[in-house]
Amino acid sequence: MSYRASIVSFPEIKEPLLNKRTSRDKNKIMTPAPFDACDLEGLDTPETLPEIPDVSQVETIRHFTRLSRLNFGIDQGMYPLGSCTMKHNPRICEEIASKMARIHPADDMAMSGILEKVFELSGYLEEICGMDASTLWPAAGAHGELTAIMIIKKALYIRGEPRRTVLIPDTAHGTNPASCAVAGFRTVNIPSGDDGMLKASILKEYLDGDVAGLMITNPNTLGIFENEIRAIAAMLHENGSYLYMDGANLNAIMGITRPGDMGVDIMHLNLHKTFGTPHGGGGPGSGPVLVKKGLVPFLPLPDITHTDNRFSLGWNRDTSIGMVHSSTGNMAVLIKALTYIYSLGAFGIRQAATMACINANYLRARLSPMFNLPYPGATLHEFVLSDRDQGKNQVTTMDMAKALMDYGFHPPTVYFPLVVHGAIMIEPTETEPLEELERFAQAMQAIAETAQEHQESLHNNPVTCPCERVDEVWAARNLVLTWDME
Amino acid sequence: MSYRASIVSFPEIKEPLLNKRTSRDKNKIMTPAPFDACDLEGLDTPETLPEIPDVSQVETIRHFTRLSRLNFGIDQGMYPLGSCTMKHNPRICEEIASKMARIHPADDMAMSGILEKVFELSGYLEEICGMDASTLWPAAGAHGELTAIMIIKKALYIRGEPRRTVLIPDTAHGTNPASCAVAGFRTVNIPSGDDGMLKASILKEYLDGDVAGLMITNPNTLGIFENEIRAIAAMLHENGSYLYMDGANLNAIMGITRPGDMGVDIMHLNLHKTFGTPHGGGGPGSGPVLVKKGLVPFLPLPDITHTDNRFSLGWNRDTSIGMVHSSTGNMAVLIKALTYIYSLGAFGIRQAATMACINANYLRARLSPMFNLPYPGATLHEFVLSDRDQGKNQVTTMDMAKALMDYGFHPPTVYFPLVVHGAIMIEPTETEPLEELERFAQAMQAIAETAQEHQESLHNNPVTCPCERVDEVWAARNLVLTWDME
Amino acid sequence: MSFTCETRASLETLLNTIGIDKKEDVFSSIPEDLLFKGKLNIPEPMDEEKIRRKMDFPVSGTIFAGGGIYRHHIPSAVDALTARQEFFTAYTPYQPEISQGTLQSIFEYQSMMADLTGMHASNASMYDGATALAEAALMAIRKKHVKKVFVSRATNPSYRAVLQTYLASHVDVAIIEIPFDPKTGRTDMNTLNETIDKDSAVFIQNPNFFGICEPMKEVSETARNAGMWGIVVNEAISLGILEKPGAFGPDIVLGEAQSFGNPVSAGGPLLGFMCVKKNLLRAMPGRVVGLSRDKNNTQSFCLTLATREQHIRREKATSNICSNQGLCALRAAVYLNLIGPQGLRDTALQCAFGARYLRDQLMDKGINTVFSGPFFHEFVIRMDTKKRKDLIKKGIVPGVDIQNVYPEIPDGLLVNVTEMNTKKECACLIEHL
Amino acid sequence: MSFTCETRASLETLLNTIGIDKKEDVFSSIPEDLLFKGKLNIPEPMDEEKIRRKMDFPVSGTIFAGGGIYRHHIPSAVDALTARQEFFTAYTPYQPEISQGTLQSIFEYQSMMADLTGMHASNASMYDGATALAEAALMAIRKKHVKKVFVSRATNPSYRAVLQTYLASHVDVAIIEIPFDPKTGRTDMNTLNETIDKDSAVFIQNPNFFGICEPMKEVSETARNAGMWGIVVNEAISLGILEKPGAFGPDIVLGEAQSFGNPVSAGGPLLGFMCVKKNLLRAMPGRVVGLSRDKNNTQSFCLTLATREQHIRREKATSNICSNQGLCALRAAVYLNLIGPQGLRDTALQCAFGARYLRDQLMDKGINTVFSGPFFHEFVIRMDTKKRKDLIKKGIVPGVDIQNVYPEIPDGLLVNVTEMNTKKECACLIEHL
Ligand SMILES: Cc1ncc(COP(=O)(O)O)c(C=O)c1O
Ligand SMILES: Cc1ncc(COP(=O)(O)O)c(C=O)c1O
Repeated sequence: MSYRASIVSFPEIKEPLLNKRTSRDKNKIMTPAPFDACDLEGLDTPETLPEIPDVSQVETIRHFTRLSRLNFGIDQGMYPLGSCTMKHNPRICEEIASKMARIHPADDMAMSGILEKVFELSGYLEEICGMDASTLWPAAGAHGELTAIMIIKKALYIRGEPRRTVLIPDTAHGTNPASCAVAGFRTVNIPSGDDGMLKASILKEYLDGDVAGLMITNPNTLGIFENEIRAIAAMLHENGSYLYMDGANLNAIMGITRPGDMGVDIMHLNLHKTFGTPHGGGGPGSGPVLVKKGLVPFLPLPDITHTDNRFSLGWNRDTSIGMVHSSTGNMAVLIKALTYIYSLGAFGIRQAATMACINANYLRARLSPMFNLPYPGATLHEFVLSDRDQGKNQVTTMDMAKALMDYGFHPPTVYFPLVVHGAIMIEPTETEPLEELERFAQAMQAIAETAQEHQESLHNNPVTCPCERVDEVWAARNLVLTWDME
Repeated sequence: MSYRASIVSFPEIKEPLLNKRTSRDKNKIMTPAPFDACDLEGLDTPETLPEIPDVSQVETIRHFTRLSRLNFGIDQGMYPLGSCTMKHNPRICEEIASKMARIHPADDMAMSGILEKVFELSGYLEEICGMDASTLWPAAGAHGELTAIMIIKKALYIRGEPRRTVLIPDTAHGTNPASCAVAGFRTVNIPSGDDGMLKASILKEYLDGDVAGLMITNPNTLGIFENEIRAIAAMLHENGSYLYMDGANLNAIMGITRPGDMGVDIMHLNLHKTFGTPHGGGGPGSGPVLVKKGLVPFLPLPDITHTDNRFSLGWNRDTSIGMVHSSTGNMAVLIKALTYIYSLGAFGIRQAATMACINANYLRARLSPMFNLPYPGATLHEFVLSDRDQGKNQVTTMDMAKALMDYGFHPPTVYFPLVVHGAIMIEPTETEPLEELERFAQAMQAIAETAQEHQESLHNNPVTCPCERVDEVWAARNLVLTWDME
Repeated sequence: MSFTCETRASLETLLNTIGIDKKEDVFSSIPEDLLFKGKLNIPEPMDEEKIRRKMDFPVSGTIFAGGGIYRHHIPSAVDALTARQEFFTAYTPYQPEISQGTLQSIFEYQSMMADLTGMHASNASMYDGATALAEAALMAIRKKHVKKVFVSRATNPSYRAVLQTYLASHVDVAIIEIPFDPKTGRTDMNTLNETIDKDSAVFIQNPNFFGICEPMKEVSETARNAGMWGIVVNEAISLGILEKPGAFGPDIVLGEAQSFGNPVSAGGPLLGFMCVKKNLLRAMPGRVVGLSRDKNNTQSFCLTLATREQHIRREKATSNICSNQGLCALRAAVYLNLIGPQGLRDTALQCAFGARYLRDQLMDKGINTVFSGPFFHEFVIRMDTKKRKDLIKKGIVPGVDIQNVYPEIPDGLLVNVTEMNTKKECACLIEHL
Repeated sequence: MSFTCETRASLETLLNTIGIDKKEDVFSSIPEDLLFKGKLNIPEPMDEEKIRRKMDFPVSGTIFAGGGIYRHHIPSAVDALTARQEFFTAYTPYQPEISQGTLQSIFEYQSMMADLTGMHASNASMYDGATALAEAALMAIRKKHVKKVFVSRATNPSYRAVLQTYLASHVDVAIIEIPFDPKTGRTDMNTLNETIDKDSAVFIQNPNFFGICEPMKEVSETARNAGMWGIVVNEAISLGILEKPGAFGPDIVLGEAQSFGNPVSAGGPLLGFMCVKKNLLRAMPGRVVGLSRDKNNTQSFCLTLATREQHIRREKATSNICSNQGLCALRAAVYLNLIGPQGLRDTALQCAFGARYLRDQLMDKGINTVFSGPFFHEFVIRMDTKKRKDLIKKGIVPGVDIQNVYPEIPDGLLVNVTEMNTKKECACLIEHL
């Protein structure tokens, strides 16, 4: 296969579980011992040692180093996970965030400096989104959604209109309905139009006095800009409902168009997407919520207040929904996002969105001759292919995703959004050079060709990875979730 | 092959040379620009840009990340390079050394603190070696050797006896004779006894009025302790010659026995071996030189002086050999070595030597049934096998070294020392757990068995690496040393 | 500085291939009147050195503050390992074949958390201890249909606040605070005995927010009558020295594990954890990694029980959580292995010794602890705001001010000592009092 | 804390397999009377937190010192990439099949250094600029049998000192200093014209130690009559703005490249480099990486020209160097790619602009430069020791004191400005003068 030319291997050691290496007193760490032993007065402390592996420092370091080498990160190659905005994570952000490691939240003096910075960040986010105020504490996108939906709920409650329904387009991310459910709303699924857009005309049919709001994603998960959004907003507002925007896809439009100007009342951002902070293999992220003036009174506690250049947390917001986090969210992630904004500046923000969309459209132009593009309208930062054509040869999206691994890529997002059969959702981001886009296009082309000629071989990928396809059904059936269950 | 069970692969991208990615203005870095442009008055500055690649940050990061993944480091597995003491490199040492990054040598206040620390280090090294004084500036072992040999030369010169010969055992490292040559000495090779030790009786024949000194390595490169060293020292001293010890193998004996007590007059250490500082893919290392009182006046400039807790560099040593480095050597490496000593303490130093020797002797016991051990006497931290037995089946040391790669090991040192045919020089160090030693023993056993049964296959290893055996002859013949020569 | 890669030449190729004339045309699907024509009020791009100068954060030298976020020793190797790009730049391990590193380490994290708490299983992490508590209560509502959620007033006040927020929509569920004994600082279980039934969930924090260890045996005797009961751990280091919470028979043990290898970092990221008994496995929120195998029977790992989650179940999911605190869990896993069983115990002991050392010094100065119950490494004293602020100005943070959250403890200050403090620091605090 | 891994159980296996009873028996081959019976006078083992407290190094805030070691911006990614264990824990890449990472990056370093200097090839690194100069002189002696080594007195004094040390054994070779013009600060080539012949080697530093740019065309016209001539670069950043040294036809260009991505770090590690014309390739000291291929014709890299080196040639090697400054060369390679052609030029320009900015401010204060020649980013003024020490006490390092090494310039202070300084720092210096 052609990928042999550019893909090589290296001997990697497959690690056993660390409990397999444990042996009494192998660990020779010296932990700090500044104090002398004394009587613990009534504290019940069994003599047994806590049950964690007893291994040497060398083994721990080798274990996690070896494991890391079985992982794919952005620095290895393109990671075109649609909806996830896997862009380059600048190292300066990590460096700066590490400087705050030893600041305790009770250290008022040090915290003043940090709060000043994150307050500055919230101003920039509001400016980029055209919103009036924000809270930075939600720890991820879904947490932001939940916070936002609670704000809507509270606003309606205070208004004396406890509506119970939230409308959600069929292209929405799973967290949207789930967040509504947690907040005690009932959700109603709205079909998109044939062109993949939400239609004011369709929406109209769903509006009634129980509709608290609509959760829209713009551009939506097909990468399409919702061009009726202003009409939709007006229609909602007339109905006394709120327009919520899932800002996970802001990378397509930042600096280009502003949700606030579209009529959005409330929205969340994913800093770990748009603002270049790392995904950390699953988190921590950060999901600030931004609101228009009318919703400010309901933002969570605390807010940030300042007098004479001293910044501190404020607790006086009577109608707040309350606290959503035990502290103030993922502070280090916030500082990384601010560092990212400092790096880019206004011009860089716009440039990022522009190149994100150009890179995506380049790939779309390169791939659409070989793959079915179910929604042929204009797209921005991502686009969604289907496996219709390859499916005819019994080659599925899953097959193609796994084959991409053997070419040194992380696969795109697959089987989402649900409106596309065997969806392949591709978001290259602005930080890919043309050469890497082209390497991807050629890999996809080779896969498309293989799907026609040697389709059986595609059922066997990946072949260069630490394991072949993992049996997820076996895992769910056997449920071995700890080494004790093994 | 059995290694398939524990060795897996991961798709790695083979990088082109970075000049292949260059394209005008791809690099979008902002460099600091605190000053306004002004006239450069007579400074000749051509308009052309300097000739280095113009690539994006993402590409640079991917390039070196991908390259790194084609490298084997200590954290991947055992690295039993004899004579190189590839022990674990504690991360705390890196962390501490990074704190001094911004100290300029002209910053007297800051330097006082650093010099205080390295002065403290020199005291510990002297204590461990039983020597009276030291210089920390040599940048590597060979640099230390050269410095030491120059000290001997100067001492003899001042004594009015400009002797010209240095005696070197046949087991010595190549830098020993090379350093003597640079310092203008003639070297004479002395054969070891049949048991691999230097014999006073043999040495005697080589002693005459022109002998400046003897360079001994103890334990020597066969891992054998030179048990006649005291007699040898006495004999040399009687002859008016100096006993120099190459301390590269100090890891075997630190805390156990002291060169100073053996009669050694001058020696060097390899901090990047014994004291756990990383080898850096070739450097920087550090090669302090330690001397007995009589040689102190000849130590290089500068020394470290202190008054009232202020430490600074001293330049008043009239008979010094002069400077050997433009600054004060590899300061960050010195701070790492001190951090290492702080971690271990006196007990840990002794423990390290003990376990280094025990680990080596375990492997020796495990491997000697399958491989020829040409010098069967007691060994300490390393031992040397030969390929005599496998050679009968046309399997060479090189074949076995390359096969070890496919088992996830760095090969041992090969074809050194020269006194052993097809030498395989194994030094596991103290930081290997029994499990990893055993994994190595089993790999060696499998190789020994393959050498008997399927010897042809051994000519093809490695098969899991980014390339098969590299043609070093082609490289030397074609001499492509830059991308412009390509 | 921009992180894009285009050049004049590549841009031409890009635009030509797309079939547009200029960059801006890529936005032609956005209605003209929505295009933002202004200039964002954001500073000019900065070079790294300027950012370094701008982002310099001085830290107080001497800190005795905990209150749910604890300063502990973090071995240097934790940073080094988790800074490997393979870990920190990766996404959620949905594609197991190229994510075994993340998956196996999370599986190990789950295993260690389960072992440490004495429970059957753990999820892959929660946002923080507070949301873990809130989600546990939602679980009790969903799974056991409880109508009352009892929570000790000696539970971290911000946990209770978040619980309140999350349960706001459940108008039919009451949150009931269990009072604490103003003398001992322990939760007053007596008031509970009568009211607890299968319709209630009970959550007890141990050690509680005042640092006091609850009489867990007694607690469990009452709590086990509830439909679901849980133990909240807001200082994971206590697991190194106390009886495993699982030994008292709770359905769930949850809380905060920031103390395991994660810095205090101005308050976040934190690391919520949730461990459950087997029968609650399928009701847990969040991601879970399970052991699996590939078709050659090679041991491998993958996300499992996905059918509980939002991306499959949408509005019927057990929670809305998607991104969690993965890297923090990895840090915890690395930390626990580096520190080992003896190290973890010794660390916990040092905390306890240190707290007693400082307590004694304070007593010599005439400052007494407010509560008499046995404490772990934290205790409440009284100090007025002015004094506290004065100390902070001198670079000493004497504790966490709790008088606003506990008006019944005027001038209450929660003082914490860990292995990061020294006797010299204690002396320094005492001297400046 | 010890980094060994033995346990009671494993130790038993180890000792049994070896066939000894107790650990100490492994040393039975050491004569009894040589065994050290005392206790080493070394502090008790320390935990990492204690070490962190002990090893804290305050740095002065404002620095105008260079003199061969320069503060430059280091992009954050340099540290991140070179901190990958695959690079920094590895040994010399003698086994190419598992060292392609080190090998290719050193090959790229060599390529960039050759391109930047305008020479044919570069070695893989030297200890520092001074030893590079000394080794170059030894090369001239070895290869061209020169008897006189001319070196400008405006060359970094420590380079000249090291040269002296290395050449001490060559009693038949004279080191001759070329004086500098006390007005311009340039090397006075006039004195040379007559004496230079094929028996001599000539080394000229540009910009010289005073920061002054030498008239390289004129220099080359004289120097090319030597048996070998070389250009010394002690500030690699100058390559971003000046004519390539190779353009003047030297046989060798050598010096210090610490400025490329390596911190000043209290003076080391530094990064010596050596670039040569083709005909000197085989005479070079040190390691060299070459392009190669494997048997499938896959492009790969390996160390080459090993037959010059000590491990093969022993006393006949071109040098005794073995370990070099590999990781520093990697840092340089990473730095150069991160900073790019425009960034390197802009950095050099900023240095030149900044130096002129400060020079003007000093002139306004009545402090003039000692020399009139055109300078890059460093110049000499006069300041007495007391004043300098006062400034240092205030956290301002105004430059490098050169009066001891140049007694002919009493109170000489070498002042350097780089892109790391700011106008505010300049104002701060001026204000405290
Ligand atoms: C469109 C959209 N909304 C919301 C989310 C949820 O964000 P998080 O994972 O940060 O909770 C995602 C994450 O993938 C998303 O793609
Ligand atoms: C015995 C011995 N002596 C000297 C040296 C030279 O040390 P360095 O590489 O630090 O110059 C070595 C290095 O391998 C060695 O093994």
